[in-house]
Amino acid sequence: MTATLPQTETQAESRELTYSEAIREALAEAMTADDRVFMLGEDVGVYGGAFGVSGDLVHRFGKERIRDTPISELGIVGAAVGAALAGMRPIVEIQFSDFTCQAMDQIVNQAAKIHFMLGGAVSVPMVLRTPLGSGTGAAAQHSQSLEAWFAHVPGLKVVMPSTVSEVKGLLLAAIDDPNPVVFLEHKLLYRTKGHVPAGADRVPLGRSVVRREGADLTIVATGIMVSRSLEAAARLADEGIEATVVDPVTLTPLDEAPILDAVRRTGRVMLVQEAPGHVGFMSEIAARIAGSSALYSLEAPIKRLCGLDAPMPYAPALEAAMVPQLDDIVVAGRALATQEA
Amino acid sequence: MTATLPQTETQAESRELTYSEAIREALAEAMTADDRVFMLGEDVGVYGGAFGVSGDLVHRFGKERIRDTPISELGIVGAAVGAALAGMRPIVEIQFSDFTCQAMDQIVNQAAKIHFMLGGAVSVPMVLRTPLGSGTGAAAQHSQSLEAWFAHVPGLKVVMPSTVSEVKGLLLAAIDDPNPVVFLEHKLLYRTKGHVPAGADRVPLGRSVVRREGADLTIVATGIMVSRSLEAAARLADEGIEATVVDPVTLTPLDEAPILDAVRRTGRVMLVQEAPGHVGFMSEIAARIAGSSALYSLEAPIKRLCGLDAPMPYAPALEAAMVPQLDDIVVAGRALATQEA
Amino acid sequence: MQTVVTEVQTRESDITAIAHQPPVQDGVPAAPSTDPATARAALGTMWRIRRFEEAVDDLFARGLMHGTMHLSIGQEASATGVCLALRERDAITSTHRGHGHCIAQGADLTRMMAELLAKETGYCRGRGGSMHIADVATGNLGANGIVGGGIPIAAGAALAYKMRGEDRVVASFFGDGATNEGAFHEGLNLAAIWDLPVVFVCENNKYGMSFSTEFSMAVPHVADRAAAYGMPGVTVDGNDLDAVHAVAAEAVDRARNGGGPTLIEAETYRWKGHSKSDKNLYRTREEIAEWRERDPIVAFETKVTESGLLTAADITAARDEATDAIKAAVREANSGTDADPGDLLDAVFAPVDAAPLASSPNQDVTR
Amino acid sequence: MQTVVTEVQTRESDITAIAHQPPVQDGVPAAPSTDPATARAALGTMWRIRRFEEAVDDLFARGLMHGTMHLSIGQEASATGVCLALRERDAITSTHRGHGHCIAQGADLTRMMAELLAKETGYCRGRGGSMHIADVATGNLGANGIVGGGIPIAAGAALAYKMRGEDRVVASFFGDGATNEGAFHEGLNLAAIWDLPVVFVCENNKYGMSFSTEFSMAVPHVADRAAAYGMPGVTVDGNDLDAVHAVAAEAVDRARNGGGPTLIEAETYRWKGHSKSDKNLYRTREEIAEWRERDPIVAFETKVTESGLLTAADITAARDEATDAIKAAVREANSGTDADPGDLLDAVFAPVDAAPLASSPNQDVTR
Ligand SMILES: Cc1ncc(C[n+]2csc(CCOP(=O)(O)OP(=O)(O)O)c2C)c(N)n1
Ligand SMILES: Cc1ncc(C[n+]2csc(CCOP(=O)(O)OP(=O)(O)O)c2C)c(N)n1
Ligand SMILES: [Mg+2]
Ligand SMILES: [Mg+2]
Repeated sequence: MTATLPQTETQAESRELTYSEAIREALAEAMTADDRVFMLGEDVGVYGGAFGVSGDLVHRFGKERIRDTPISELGIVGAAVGAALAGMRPIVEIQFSDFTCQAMDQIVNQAAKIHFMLGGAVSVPMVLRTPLGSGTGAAAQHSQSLEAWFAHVPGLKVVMPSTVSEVKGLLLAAIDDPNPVVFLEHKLLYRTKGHVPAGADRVPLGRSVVRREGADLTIVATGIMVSRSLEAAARLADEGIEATVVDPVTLTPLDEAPILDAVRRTGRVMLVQEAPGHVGFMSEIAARIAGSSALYSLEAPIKRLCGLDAPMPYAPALEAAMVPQLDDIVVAGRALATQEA
Repeated sequence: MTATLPQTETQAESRELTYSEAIREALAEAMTADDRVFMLGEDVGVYGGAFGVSGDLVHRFGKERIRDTPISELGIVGAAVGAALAGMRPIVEIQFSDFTCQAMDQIVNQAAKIHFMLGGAVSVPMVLRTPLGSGTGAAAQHSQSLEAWFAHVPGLKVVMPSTVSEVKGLLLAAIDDPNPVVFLEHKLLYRTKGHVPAGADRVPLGRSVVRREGADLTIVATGIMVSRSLEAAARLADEGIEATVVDPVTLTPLDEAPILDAVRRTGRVMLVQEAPGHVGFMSEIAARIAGSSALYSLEAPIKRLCGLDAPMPYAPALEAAMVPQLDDIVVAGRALATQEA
Repeated sequence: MQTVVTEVQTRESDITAIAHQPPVQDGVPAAPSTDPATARAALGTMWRIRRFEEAVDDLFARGLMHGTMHLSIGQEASATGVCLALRERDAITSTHRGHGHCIAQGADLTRMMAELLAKETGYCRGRGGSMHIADVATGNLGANGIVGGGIPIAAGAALAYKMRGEDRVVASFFGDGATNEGAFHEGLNLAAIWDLPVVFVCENNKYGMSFSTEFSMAVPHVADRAAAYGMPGVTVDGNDLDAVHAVAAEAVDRARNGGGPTLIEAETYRWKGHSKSDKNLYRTREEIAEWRERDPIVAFETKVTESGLLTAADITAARDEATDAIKAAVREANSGTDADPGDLLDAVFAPVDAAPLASSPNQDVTR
Repeated sequence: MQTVVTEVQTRESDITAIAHQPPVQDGVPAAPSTDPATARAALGTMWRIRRFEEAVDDLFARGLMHGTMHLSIGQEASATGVCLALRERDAITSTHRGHGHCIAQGADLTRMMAELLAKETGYCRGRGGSMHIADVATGNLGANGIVGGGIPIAAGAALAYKMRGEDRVVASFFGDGATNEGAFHEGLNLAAIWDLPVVFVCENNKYGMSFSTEFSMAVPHVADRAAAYGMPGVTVDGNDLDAVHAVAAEAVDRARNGGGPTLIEAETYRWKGHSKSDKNLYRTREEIAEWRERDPIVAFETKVTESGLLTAADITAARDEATDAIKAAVREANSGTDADPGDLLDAVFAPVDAAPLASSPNQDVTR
């Protein structure tokens, strides 16, 4: 594993932090260790970030390195690309992932392709951090989950950290990476708590994680749906249905083996994501399974449990109805596990 | 079927036209029949369009209705949204689909969502026409196939016309539609020829078309891959392998039944697209099959034959190696059809 | 589509009740402070905005409202002054901070409140909420959660009016922060080269979220940016209703008569934080206090009472009527049915078969 | 990453061979037409650009080259004049019409031609082609197929230099059409508010593809747009090498000394169509003929021979050397191996394990 920072501290030490704090710690450690690392984005300075992630970093690292920008997503992602080409390690925050739409040209036509287009002469080591997802009543222009778009773009690495304990190490690995990494943080995770190693241990990109083992059913879930699926799995276990839960973590490059293995062992699969189902990331997981010999292990059609194919509504009841909730996962899991083969 | 234009002429009359000419004819007929229809885009006027599609229309309909714009994709798509809200029927041309990246906010956050966000009080009847695909040596920023992105956005209809004979009727239907329609034209099709009905017959959106029937294998293909797959199927037929070829035509809303039916009949499936495979449109087709009872008919894993997960290179040999070619389809089809169940 | 048409018809009567434009004398519209009916109407509008947002603030604080909200308290004169300069059948595009624009255009307070309370009876059937609120019948093409999102849309609506030869105007509201977006540049350029009937109204409240205009741009005034588009740019005291109205009326008149767009910068201030999560770390208590002294409502009240145009009783009446109207709106809105998750999927696309478009009237989102 | 480092080292010697900057007297760089070495070098550069593109034109016409191409014939003085004002270790961003910029920065003609001929020996190993050509060792951050795409990238590179306290400057080339893109607005604004060492160079050749600047903007000059960013804007005869060099030198100097960015508009003309598919329907034969009369190379040659700085023999030598260099480049390039489809998938990501980044020197794309 490549490391920009020294890996001195032991993994033993760990503290309970929130997801936001863990991200902030990664940012601070990377900036302390490496002068090239800096952060830019709207209101990341004294405001502390729209979701409070940068917090007090501006007081610790100054306005140059925790750089407030005008409302110019295209411009600031472009500036990050340019800074990366000139030897820096920029981390750009886009306040809501919906606004990556403004910056798509720089993300997709520039950052993702420059290494390839220039025959490998340069690379674009930058991280684009942005919160996605619904659950805050922010409606259709502030609640999208666009991970499928990024995952479809060759040249971008795409990470969707679902746990507090890994988010720090994943972000450090993303900052190390010589390629552009899109780092997708779910809003509802920011305040969740977990144990975080004190050291600068990287969590390598590109590894799917089996979060739970069970013989009856495989659930593949991303982002906020990981903890929700684990909770559902616990409930199903009370009923005697044992589920394996796999979290891809990195969507591109995808580590498919743990998923296919789980399918082979369980024979039944449910794919859970918040984003609308049509041409979403879980379509790819289904395609990988159906495109491999794991197909022969399937005892039932692959169940996708996804967001509805609609924009995100404002009303709380509608917003909740749009995306898989705990009960939906339990009900669908039970149905799948008990379906006749 | 909704019709803006009178459907007087008989379907009998048809002439051989190119794909470009058929599109131009649809544009001209829609503008003749309905004052609200107009077209805007870069160089659509006296230049005749980057790919010559608008041709002489500016001389027939004037500069107001065939409106040259500055190089401002975001602005012109936004202007189309506004004009649509105010009662017009704009058709906006984006020179290369890669530049929709510049306009994504207006396409995705505005056009696609306004009808829903405003509780149905208004709709956004506009068509966004844009050429996609490789094959012209234009390299990574002028050769993308982004249909998967559009298909993933609730509120957009997405059409990928693959034949000269249907493109006119599909475009007329898209212009009729009260919703934003993304109309994706493959560059390599523009000069291909076919028979086009003289009348204003619509080809309804949302219908998959079975282009060929065969019992051994189902090929699902989009865009330029449809004709390539038909050619491959003809070659395979010479070897005694009979393929069904299904063309979804409209990616959203998707008409899945003809695809699932074909799979049930043939037991083997190959999905062919030009775009990179990872989280592409064909992933969705695979997921639909594996998520339905058609799964039980599968005699082999679903084969995806897609573009490589890389940016499009410039060198002709590399460009050709990036996307499925006729031989690739034949070879993969033969392997699939003869694979042990 | 049928819905829209019906909508326009039912709303017609209410809207004519709203005294919209001041009388025109010698081709110049009277200042609001010189015509009693206009002054009363304008004051009523400003109070309705203020009271509406105070109620929203309160409902949020008590956990009775969901999501997020952006209040324009302190900025009432710019919304009111600009919309007062518009005619019926003119349109606006609005922003995330859009309650004021919506009210100034004459929207129904109950349906607005119902929307924020996530009711089926709200303007957007609970699907939009505060950031997407719009009463299309009063020409509001929509609030917008995207900073700068409405600017090119305004140009497009104006293009439609111009192409059809209608003498209608679009006013496009946005903040100072929005002028740093590419959408601002592209939208203004299109309007300029096509001589479109748009008035671009920048409500410069000194901050885009936490970022001061001092740092976000390298020119003293947003209006200086008009030079890049060859259009007039004018800076006005956004807390002075008469002043806003005067520059808006001139710009609207020019737009209506083929003179093309104008960029107006109305200097104002938001008293409240950017949104609920704002800790106000980027500005001083003193600055806020100073601007609270420049309350646009108080300023106008002082002016019209000192001039003798309105009496103290008129002033009290305007305020009390607004207070009562908001109370009633909250009450009525609350009694509406909650938005229904049942048809989410049906609501994504407008139905193709519902009404053949050629035989329906133009979709036309104004009264 | 190792590749880059090696690259820089091997190229070093070649580059110092290129007479880059004119001598400085009393703090002011001499005009190219006053210093024989500079005049010779500049003329050589202009001829290399001209001959290179003529060769490309010919190769395309004969079907020996693939894809599309955008020629800058007629615009050689702006690329040459600006790059002449840069120092080693300064950088540029370039455009779809970028051969001239690349050559003016000192790129190797053979590797350029090899790229266009889709050879593994090309600057981009045949992956980029004309629209993405770049010699990073001479500070070229890349041609760009996206109109306006390089502008924010230039600001970002300049930010990096500024943050590291290096006195390096970025010149960002783009066309008149690009100034209508949001990227222009956002990139210039960032450079302005952060006082970045960038020189924005608009090569105004009167058309963005077919669309005349007369219609695409509502101001007479692109340079007028500088006013929106509080930066100096200057229009210069882009076919006058001395004039371009003078304004560029001043702007570069200001940028290097913390004075922030400048917008330069170099008025010029492309003799050829926009690309191969252009039928030139949007401009007149007369206009083209008129501008051909104003050939920037002829103008400079006339000036320096009339002043006696160079002899007719010098002039002929410069041209012939360029002709020979291009011929040699085509020949050598043709003998290179074709780009190899084998490693397409490996080439997408830079390898994570190849070299720990912390222990490698900064990626730094200039000589
Ligand atoms: C494209 C985009 N970027 C960022 C945001 C987040 N955001 C919402 S409002 C706002 C500040 C807007 O400032 P300004 O335009 O001055 O309007 P104000 O809030 O001051 O009324 C920001 C950054 C957004 N909604 N859209
Ligand atoms: C974002 C984007 N829009 C459109 C195009 C297509 N296109 C390529 S060059 C060009 C004209 C550019 O004009 P200008 O900036 O003046 O440069 P010039 O070609 O005149 O050198 C256009 C429209 C593009 N490449 N990128
Ligand atoms: Mg503001
Ligand atoms: Mg030009």
